[in-house]
Amino acid sequence: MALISIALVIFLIPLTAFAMNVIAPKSRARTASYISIILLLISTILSSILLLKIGSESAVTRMDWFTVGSYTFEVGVLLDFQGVLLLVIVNMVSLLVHIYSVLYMAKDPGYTRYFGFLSLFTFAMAGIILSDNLLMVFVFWELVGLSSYLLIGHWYSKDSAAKASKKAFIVNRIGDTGFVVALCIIWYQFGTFNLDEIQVLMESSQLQNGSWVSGLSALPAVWLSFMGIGLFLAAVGKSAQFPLQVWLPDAMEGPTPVSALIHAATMVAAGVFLMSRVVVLLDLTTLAIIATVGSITAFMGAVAALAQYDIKKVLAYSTISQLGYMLIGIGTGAYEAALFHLFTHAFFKAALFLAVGSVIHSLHALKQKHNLNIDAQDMRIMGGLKSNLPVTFYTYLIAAFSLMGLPLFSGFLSKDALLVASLNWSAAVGQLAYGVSLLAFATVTLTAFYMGRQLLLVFFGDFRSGFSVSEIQEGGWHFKVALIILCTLSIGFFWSFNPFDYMSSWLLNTLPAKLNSTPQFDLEVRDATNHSFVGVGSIALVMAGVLLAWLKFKPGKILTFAESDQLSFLERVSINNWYLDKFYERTILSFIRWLTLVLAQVERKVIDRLVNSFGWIGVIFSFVVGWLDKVFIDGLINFSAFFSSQVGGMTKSFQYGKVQSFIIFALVSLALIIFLIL
Amino acid sequence: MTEVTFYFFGILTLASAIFILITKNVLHAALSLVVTLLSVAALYVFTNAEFLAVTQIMIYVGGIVVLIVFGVMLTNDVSGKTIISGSVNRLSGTIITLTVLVMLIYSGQELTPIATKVHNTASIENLGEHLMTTYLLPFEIAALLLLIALVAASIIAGHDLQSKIS
Amino acid sequence: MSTILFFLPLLLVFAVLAIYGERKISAFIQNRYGPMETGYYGLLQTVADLLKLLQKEDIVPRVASKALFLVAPFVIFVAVFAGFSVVPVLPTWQGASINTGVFFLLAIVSLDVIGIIIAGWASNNKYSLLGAVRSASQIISYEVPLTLSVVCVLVVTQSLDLQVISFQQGVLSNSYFADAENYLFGLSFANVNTTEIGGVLTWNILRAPVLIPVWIIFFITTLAESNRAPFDLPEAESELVSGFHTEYSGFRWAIIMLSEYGMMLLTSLLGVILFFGSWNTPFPNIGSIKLASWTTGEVGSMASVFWAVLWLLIKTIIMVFIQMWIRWTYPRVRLDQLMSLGWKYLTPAALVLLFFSALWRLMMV
Amino acid sequence: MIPAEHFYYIGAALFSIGLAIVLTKRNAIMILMGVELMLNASNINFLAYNKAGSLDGQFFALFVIVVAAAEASVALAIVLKVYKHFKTINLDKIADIKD
Repeated sequence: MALISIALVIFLIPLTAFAMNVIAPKSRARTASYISIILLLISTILSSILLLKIGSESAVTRMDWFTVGSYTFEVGVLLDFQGVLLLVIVNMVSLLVHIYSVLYMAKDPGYTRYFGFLSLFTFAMAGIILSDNLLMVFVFWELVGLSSYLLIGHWYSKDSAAKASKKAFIVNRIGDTGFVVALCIIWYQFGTFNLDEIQVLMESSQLQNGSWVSGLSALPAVWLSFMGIGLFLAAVGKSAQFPLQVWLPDAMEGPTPVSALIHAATMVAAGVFLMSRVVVLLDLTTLAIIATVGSITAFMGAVAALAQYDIKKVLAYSTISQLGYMLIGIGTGAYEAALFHLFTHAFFKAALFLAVGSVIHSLHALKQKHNLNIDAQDMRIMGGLKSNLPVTFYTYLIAAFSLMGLPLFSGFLSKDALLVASLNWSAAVGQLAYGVSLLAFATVTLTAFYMGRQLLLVFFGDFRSGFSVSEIQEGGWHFKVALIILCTLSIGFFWSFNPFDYMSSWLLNTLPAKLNSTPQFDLEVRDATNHSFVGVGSIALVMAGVLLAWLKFKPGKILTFAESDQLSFLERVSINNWYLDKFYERTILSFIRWLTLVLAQVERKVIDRLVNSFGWIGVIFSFVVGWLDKVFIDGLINFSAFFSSQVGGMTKSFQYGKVQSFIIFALVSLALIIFLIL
Repeated sequence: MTEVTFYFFGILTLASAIFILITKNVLHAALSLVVTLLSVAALYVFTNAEFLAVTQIMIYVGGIVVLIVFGVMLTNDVSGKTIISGSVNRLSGTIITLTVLVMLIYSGQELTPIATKVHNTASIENLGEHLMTTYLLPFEIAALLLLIALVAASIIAGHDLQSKIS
Repeated sequence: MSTILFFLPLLLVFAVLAIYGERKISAFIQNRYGPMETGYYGLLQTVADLLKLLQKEDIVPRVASKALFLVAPFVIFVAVFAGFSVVPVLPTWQGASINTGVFFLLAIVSLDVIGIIIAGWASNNKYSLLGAVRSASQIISYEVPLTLSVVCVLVVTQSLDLQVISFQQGVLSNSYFADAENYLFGLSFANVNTTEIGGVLTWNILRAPVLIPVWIIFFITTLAESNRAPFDLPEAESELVSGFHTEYSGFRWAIIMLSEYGMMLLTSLLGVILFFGSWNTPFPNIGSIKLASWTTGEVGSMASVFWAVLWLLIKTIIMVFIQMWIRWTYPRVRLDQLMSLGWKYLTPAALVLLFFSALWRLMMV
Repeated sequence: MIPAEHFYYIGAALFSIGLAIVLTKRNAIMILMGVELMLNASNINFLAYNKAGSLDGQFFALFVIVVAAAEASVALAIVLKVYKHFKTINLDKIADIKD
């Protein structure tokens, strides 16, 4: 009982913070934000306590929500290790982002709105994590989408921000249709949305003769795949996977702390988290699809990150790529490795984003000071910032090493686990499946290259904007606190006592080993076959990537940046994100536009004319009717009025108010009726 | 003995009712009504409805008849002359009444006779329990009706508020 | 039914003695002697008056409605006397044993309005008619709090049978109800069992002390019901000569007086039965001193008959004495005061007390 | 035991007498008395034909009495009002005055 009340307090604290920020007057904005920080600190501490208490147990508390017909829907709280851990991370990153934002957003006119929406987002995220049934998950899933939309469009007067928020919202909706379809299938097949009941029912269900038999009903086995793909589609939307990853780079229009919190650490991870929740429902086909899509996304994201000049876009594509990794883990049956990567990634990517935010903040200050016309996010004007932004530099360095997957850092452990899993899976499934591993390994090199490139471009060499580097100043303690805490948690020692061996990680050892109840799936993914090979190999690949970056962008080398029309083909593919936007523009959007034009024509030419002619007919008809009305019907009514007044005049004589006469008439009539019936 | 008592009260009921019909003095009619109602209460006792008999005495005789007598007194000049109520519709009234009586008696013969009438004695507990369970809704509605009647009667018969205001 | 043999002579004797008592009490309250000449200490004064009344001419006013005028006193008397038919006298001797006893009594009591109205109307006299109308409106108004206060008792006793109510209030409750339990003040949680102690502790006013204010309401309303001062507006001498019986004389007037005193006796009896332990002894059993058992006697024995009648009559006469005492102490109320007291104070108070009685009943079980 | 039919005949006769009073009397209060008689007649039948083992008839009669009380009070109030207004409660005269 104590656990559930703690969980509810954690759940409600962000909502309180949201309400408080919304109603806070402008003059008390800063106080309100500090109070939300304190509230989030409390909820971070409480969720850490919860994490220590829950251990590897899990607890469910639920009550009836509403009843439709004979179906009762329930609300409940599911507390288990992975959820509570994510809760800690969400709260902690949210707390640090709050602290960071106090400085970052200090001069923003939408200060209270911003903090309110941050809290709303935290609340929605806690809802997804704590919900014990898919319907509630769906509700909070949409709430997360909403708060993401609101935060991306924080500067809604900026056209690009408004467009980006719309794009994110619409693309997410495409994924959510899959969620709804999956929910329908689940309800039909299991009659419940409760996760633990679904797991039990799924374990007892079987695939026989091409049909999927559960306790409640039987469906053709293909519906199982449909359901899995539907759920996966939801994750594709939210976690920005191929082919719906196009919204995430645009979402960088939001404030940088938002990018750190939502589009790097938590919200995009919700898709992966959902996959880990429903992993029992995924069959072999779905898993293969997930692994393939994950690897493709990982590769595409890495390639897209290679040639970007926008400092945040690099990280955005990197996020897409890393999320692809996580889904490889899901697809290859290593859901715990995926979760592991989710957790480590949350810290180092948040650290990276916040470090980059610090850089942008400093350059922005410079820009305003000298009233310059430069883009504060363009890496081409940066360089040599390491001496003036020391804290930012070192935290960035640690986080970047972690992202690259260098030993001693958290990224190495989780990426190692994923690579081992993918290689094992490929070996188990067969030839074509090696493509997944191949893409995953290739991505390692690419990751090292683009991170090395960004590191060298931003922090090393000379400052390329024509001003003295010494004018750049680092932000206040808010930035430093957030950065230091986040990068400290990116060090491998926190995640495993042996920073070279993911097998000794406390996290992997606490998570239940095997959740897959899919029939025919008995791959043991956590064995350490190929481990040493993969570890050494990936280090080598990272080194190769870093070396390439060093050769190309080493300090002191004169860098020339080609104009966009002089870029090589590969660079153009990368900088335009594989021309996906253009592709969609040309195919889907142009088709839809064509369709709208056609429909508009149909509307104008056919339907409008039809309506108009109906109108004409109506007018003519009404004239005729009006004439008839005047002559015949009015005449009839007048006549009947005349007639009844005559009759009334006749009958008035014996209706002069004697009650008893009425009774006599009534009785006589009654008697007559009775006699007639008899 | 029971039969004799029953027929005595039956005849008393009808006789006093007929007296109401034929008398011209309204007050005599009201007092005859008392006799009718009391003997009807006695008839109730023969159906084992003891509680209802007492209720009949209390509400009809102690309440309604007193009200009626009040009505008689308040709607006549108390000037000594007896209050006479004439009759109208004598012929048509008689015909219709006789028709209804014949119809009633005729349809009474169509009734299936109830073979044995073994009443469980309706104890007060039994009645009260049913009133609070099975018949709760009519009970509440009756309570509401009484309240409405109380308010309505006092408003209709009470002081003319408008003339008081003006 | 056989209690008529007890009550008819009792009523006659009581009327004679009560009229004498009333005169004496009024005299003492007004610091004078009262009747002193006829018989020792004026004892035979009322008997002499009665003899005089019986010899008087039975006058019927010429413009009166003769039949009604003649029959009205008997209607009043029959209505009052019928009320005695359900009153228990002894543990083994009860009037009509109907299980709606109290209800029947209240219904019957309300009947005497009819007689009063007939009397007032038939006299064809303004004073009589005004008295009758006043009497009727008064009785109808006060019937509401009267019934409610009786219902308070019924909530506590859970029975409408007067004999059952009588048995509950004494040491004999165990002999009538197998598992009857009486607790001090009805507080079962305090667990002071008074079933074997009996006496005054098991009377209804102490079985459930909430009935003490209920009894006050009951007493006021019975005063009004029997047209006693300070509610004697129907026969207010200073205004209406003698109210509805102005025109009566001789024997019929005597019958009306008899009915009035009968009504006093009946309401006092009812009050005693409902609140003050009926025919039960006031003495409790204290340890081995079995005062209650001694003053009750074995059921069926002559001692039992003696004690029961004794206690019942003593208590009733005390109540009648209080009624007379109040009559000669308090001034008459005005009609509007009478109505506002009945409708605005006693009725709501009785309703509130009904609620509290129900609560108390919950504590008793 | 008295057969239920006898109750029925008494009730029928009482009902007819009540009806006759309602139909023929001039005085509004007399008509009210007739209505009461008719209600009583129906009550007799409710009680006489009460099904064995059930209390439906008794309760029906009880509610009829309650409704009759309400009806009588309101009706008398109306009669008083009518009297105040027309100075008579003779229905024929009222009908005549109205015209």
